[in-house]
Amino acid sequence: MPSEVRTIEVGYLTRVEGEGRMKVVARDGKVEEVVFSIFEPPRFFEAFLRGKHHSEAPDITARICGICPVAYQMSSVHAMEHAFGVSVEGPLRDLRMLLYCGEWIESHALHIYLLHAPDFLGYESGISLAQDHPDIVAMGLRLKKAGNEIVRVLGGREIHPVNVKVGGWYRLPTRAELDHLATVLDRVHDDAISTVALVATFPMPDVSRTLEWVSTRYPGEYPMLGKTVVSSAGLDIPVHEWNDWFVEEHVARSNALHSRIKTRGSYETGPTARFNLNSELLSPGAAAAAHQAGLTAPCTNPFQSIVVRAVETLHAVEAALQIIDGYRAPAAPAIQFVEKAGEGCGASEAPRGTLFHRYRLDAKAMITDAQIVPPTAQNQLSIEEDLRLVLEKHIAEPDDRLRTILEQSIRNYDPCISCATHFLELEVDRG
Amino acid sequence: MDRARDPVALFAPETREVLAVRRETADTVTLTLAGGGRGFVPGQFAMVYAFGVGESAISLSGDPYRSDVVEHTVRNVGAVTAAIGALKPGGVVGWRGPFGTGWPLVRARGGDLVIVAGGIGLAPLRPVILAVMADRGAYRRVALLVGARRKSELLYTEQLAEWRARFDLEVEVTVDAATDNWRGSVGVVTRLIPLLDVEPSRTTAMVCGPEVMMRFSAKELLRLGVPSRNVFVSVERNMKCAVGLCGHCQIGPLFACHDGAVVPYDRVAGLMEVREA
Amino acid sequence: MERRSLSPDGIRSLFVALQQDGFRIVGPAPVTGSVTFAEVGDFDELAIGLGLEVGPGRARVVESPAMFGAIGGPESLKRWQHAPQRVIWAGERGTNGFTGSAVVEESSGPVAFFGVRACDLAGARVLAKAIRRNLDERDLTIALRCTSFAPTCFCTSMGTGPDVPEGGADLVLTEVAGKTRMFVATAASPRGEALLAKAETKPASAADVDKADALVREVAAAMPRAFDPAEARSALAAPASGWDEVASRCMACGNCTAVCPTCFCVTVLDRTDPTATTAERIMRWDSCFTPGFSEMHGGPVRSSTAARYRQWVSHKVSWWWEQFGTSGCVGCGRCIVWCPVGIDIREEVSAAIERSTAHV
Amino acid sequence: MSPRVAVFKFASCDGCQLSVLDAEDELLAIVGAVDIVEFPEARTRREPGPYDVGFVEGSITTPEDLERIKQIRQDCKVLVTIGACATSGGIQALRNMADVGGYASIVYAHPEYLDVLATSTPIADHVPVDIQLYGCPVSKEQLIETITAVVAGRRPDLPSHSVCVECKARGTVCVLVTGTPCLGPVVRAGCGAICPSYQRGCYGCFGPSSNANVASLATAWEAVGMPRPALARALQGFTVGAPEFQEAIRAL
Ligand SMILES: Cc1cc2nc3c(=O)[nH]c(=O)nc-3n(C[C@H](O)[C@H](O)[C@H](O)COP(=O)(O)OP(=O)(O)OC[C@H]3O[C@@H](n4cnc5c(N)ncnc54)[C@H](O)[C@@H]3O)c2cc1C
Ligand code: SF4
Ligand code: SF4
Ligand code: SF4
Repeated sequence: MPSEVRTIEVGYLTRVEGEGRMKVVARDGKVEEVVFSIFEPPRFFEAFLRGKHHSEAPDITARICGICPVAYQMSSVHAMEHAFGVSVEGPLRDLRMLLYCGEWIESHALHIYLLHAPDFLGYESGISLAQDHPDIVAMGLRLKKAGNEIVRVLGGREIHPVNVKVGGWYRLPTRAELDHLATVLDRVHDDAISTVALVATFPMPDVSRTLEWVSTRYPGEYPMLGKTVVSSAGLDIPVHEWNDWFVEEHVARSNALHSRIKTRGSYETGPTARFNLNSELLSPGAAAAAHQAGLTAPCTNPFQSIVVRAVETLHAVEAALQIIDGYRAPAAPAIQFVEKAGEGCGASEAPRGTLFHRYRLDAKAMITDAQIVPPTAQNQLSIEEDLRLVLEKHIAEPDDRLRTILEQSIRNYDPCISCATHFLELEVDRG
Repeated sequence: MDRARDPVALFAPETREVLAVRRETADTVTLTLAGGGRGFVPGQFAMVYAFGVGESAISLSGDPYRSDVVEHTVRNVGAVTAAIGALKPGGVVGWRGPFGTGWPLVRARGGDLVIVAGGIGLAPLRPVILAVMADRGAYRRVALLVGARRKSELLYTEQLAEWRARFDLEVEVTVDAATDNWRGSVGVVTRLIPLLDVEPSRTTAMVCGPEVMMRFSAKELLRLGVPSRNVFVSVERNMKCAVGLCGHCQIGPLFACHDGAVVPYDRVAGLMEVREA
Repeated sequence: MERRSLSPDGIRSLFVALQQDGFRIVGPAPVTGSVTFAEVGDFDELAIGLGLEVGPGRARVVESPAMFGAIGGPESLKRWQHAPQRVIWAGERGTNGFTGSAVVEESSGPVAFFGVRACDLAGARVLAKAIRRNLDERDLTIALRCTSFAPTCFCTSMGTGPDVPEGGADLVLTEVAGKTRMFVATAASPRGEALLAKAETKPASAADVDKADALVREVAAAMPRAFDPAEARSALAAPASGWDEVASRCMACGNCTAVCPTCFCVTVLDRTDPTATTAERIMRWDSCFTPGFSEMHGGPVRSSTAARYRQWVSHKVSWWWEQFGTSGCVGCGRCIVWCPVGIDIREEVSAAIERSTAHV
Repeated sequence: MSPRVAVFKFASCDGCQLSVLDAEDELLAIVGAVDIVEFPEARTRREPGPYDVGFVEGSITTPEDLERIKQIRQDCKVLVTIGACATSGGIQALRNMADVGGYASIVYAHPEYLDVLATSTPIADHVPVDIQLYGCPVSKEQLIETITAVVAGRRPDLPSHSVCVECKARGTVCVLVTGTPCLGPVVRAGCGAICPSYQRGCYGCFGPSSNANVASLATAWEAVGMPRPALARALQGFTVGAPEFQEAIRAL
């Protein structure tokens, strides 16, 4: 009997940020090859950061990704502050968290409503979803707008905000600006609650797996601006020990680096990882909504990530309101520090997962070396493992349906391919 | 502020229906709009507004004695003129006017009259010709010199033919390039000026066309002996309001929209001769 | 009219009286980096004890012995008289053409302009002619005569200050800064008088009045002459050459026209909704330095920076006379301070006068 | 029939095309008025050309890009470039300056492995472009203005004058005159003068304005303690590839 070979290829993945492709091959019902690859052209950020002044890093690295610029700004300022031996705390740090809440709300709402929900509801896009369910999409846009409004008010604009600097801010928000944000957030609080309830009703493929979940941690907070890195397998290290535990590798078919935990292998970072490691730190409303949605840690079905994202969105709305409520303006928009040579590491929680930065600075505080490890590169291996699992489980499905589920399982990670192709050195194995 | 007297009310156009569209050349049409010209003087213009696209200064090009309709001849050079030029009968434009100064018809009475037009510059002069012909006895010799780049760019060709057939009107037409079986005069319109059979000291000249053409025409007319105060040109400048509020149309101390567009050449000679760029 | 004197607390009571009368109050306020006119909700939001150290292309906030010491901040009354941007017409497409109407500015309540100077008032008068719109008759002006001046000031040359002309304001204050701050007030209109009656005042002593007047006279005497407006008018009447040197410094950025209290030029823009069924026309500040300003199809009439600078200066000090019967420049010096490269209109006009006399 | 619109991506961060989705208030009206038939970031349905309007994000950095942009030009009636990457090569055009940093050598170390060009160039270097939207990222307002203007047949309002015009209209006190270096006077307006309103100088993400006079700006920078090399460095940002800035950097 001739062997049956099924190849499913998606040459250009849609509804993800950046340019990637997917290919799976099964022979006689057995998975033979699973590839999620990235062909977005590299832009050499780490290379041209060399020779730039440390103060330029937040603005430059923001341009790695238009969907999570705040994450880049945060990880880079933390790395620089680490290098100078200072740390930004108190209200200045609270404002950073507030900005980050804005990015989470914006990015999660975008992903949930415009990119991912269509998969669950059988639409090709949020645009066509809006034709049949304008109320649902309008709710998503309201939430997204509220998130964007935080970033716009604190940062000056929604994409590549201009107000973040090493040591703090260029300008502090006024009380009136913060009150305006509180009003905006109050208005979407119910939307955020409804979103959790809505996505919890989505039909989910029934898949379960456990893997090593990784996130940053800051005592007493659901992670955003991390101090340490923890994992479900017991890892608990200061951020600056990152390179002792994690390693990036070059893989032939991809314009990006893959990372793994030394000696252990693949891991997952992102909303599910954060939730599984920190669910007890969610805001009260978010914790209640998660409970009501039947979501408990550990969440092992990758398709439930959409529910986790909705819970995190609600958490961000509530956390933002709490920050605004408790905010007392500090004396100055930024702390003073002495520039010096050294090395600094910083990590924070981009909507898609942990984003690690490391810089070496010379005596003039110019960057001599930069390393950036974005979440999508870290998740690439687990994305492929999920694809394998889903393929095995749904191998009986017709090609079209199978392709849809496979693409959907990639979108579980909200992959951000622009981020992944930041890389420094190129060693392409062309086999 | 005295909000009641907010002058922005001056910017509000009335709406007018397009009654007829006549194609003049590949890029130029003449529109007939419902509603009169409010007693406009030949040489005046209106602000014509295409909904959602914008407003342009466009001369009144029709018969000044008609009080039921106005005509505009529009050359498509950009977004607004394209939108106006694409209108069909039944379409609607916004309209405010008439604005600006007119050609000095009263002053020209009893003397010779020379009309020099280049390209679309014939549009604001057509009402002059129509007015003169309705009252032909009031003027002595009347000459019309028309220049165009080529035959296919001549405006009002049927009317031009009628005018040429008349004995009481001297009409000379010239093109820059002899294409499309052109058998008439070739060369720039200014070359026809020295050949004019008029009494210079009793002549009024009205010139409209591109700025260089007006400058050279004026020079030729002065050389012929026409007094500089009798030479009139039409100055075009970017106009955003037509009521002297936007500042765009200034040329020296003049606001082209209300001190012009028609001005005696001696008022702008100094301004037109220095290259502003 | 009788002159009264006010202590700082008296000034506060004047402010409170304005608030009670329902005025929005525009006065000198500290804004990041400067002190300038802004709307304030409370007396303590005013720039009390602050001054400005200004020069060509430079401004720094400093402490001031005077209660209101700042001269030369970027804002004049223009922002309240002639909004930077507003919708002037709105229309809608219908089955038969379209309908629309002018959008006349809504009144947002009368404004009290507090602490405005002679040049600011002159600027507002000159601007009113150009935009054919006076200040609202319900607005109130509380002027402050200058008892000091900035190195960029040249109101005496332009005949606009430092004294406030009769009828130029509703109430005129003169600050006599000494060990104790004190103000001499003159009501200059019945409304000014009514306002003054509501404040804590006492009769001003002859000595105080003399001192106040002397201070203003001293300013007038000490301010250097910039140029002769009549000479400027004729020297710049015809476009001449000679503007290349200033054009090598001018960035055509438009800051000068924006801060000028009398520069009035606007552009009109169109906006539509995504389906092009509704449209708006917007009026927005423009500047003779922008490339679109003199655009005709084929390019701008004035493409070079030299042509644009010449246009601006010639209009200000010469052509304005023919258009509006006055100089367009009131000598406030804002264009000098707020030009990032400190181009000084006094020097450029003087140079042009020199060039024109050298030609004859 | 509503206009067929397409969105294309080259080397970029996706920020500019995301600005389309960031127009939350207008998005549903826009997708009602135009038919977005090609927009891989937002929809799975994809349709081949011809298109009435094509928006192109990103710069040309690979040999395939060179071919793809030519095809896109043929397919689009109106071609609109969006953002600093597409209009001047973006931050990644830093690689074009041979004398900057050590990273050129990183690119050239194994050129045989790379399907990457040595330069990052704007779209208009390769095909004619009808409308350019500047900025890193583009301004959402300008994007909406362009879409609505194309629908209405209007010329979009995209001024080329300096940032200062918007800065003053907004009522921000000039940061340069009060002591902070700012590129505003030589940078194209469009963002609404954001940076000065946040107490920092404009860093030039909209690229050069018309009549940009960088040589004169250098004196204003010197007056606030920033010598010429500092200005040259500041120009090496998100619009480093703009010819006016390249020339100014060489001259400084
Ligand atoms: C007093 C006067 C009378 C005119 N009479 C006629 C006429 O009878 N027929 C006719 O076809 N045209 C006439 N014009 C020219 C017409 O106003 C312009 O061609 C038109 O404004 C161009 O606008 P647009 O949007 O189509 O072109 P665009 O090139 O897209 O216009 C862009 C901008 O440039 C300005 N502009 C461009 N060209 C001119 C110009 N020549 N004059 C003034 N502003 C310009 C417009 O106001 C607009 O702001 C007249 C102009 C003036 C000042
Ligand atoms: S004079 Fe100064 S402020 Fe005015 S446009 Fe020139 S550089 Fe700008
Ligand atoms: S111009 Fe800036 S925002 Fe736009 S794609 Fe390029 S890097 Fe991103
Ligand atoms: S802050 Fe910058 S952009 Fe604003 S006016 Fe000053 S120089 Fe111009």
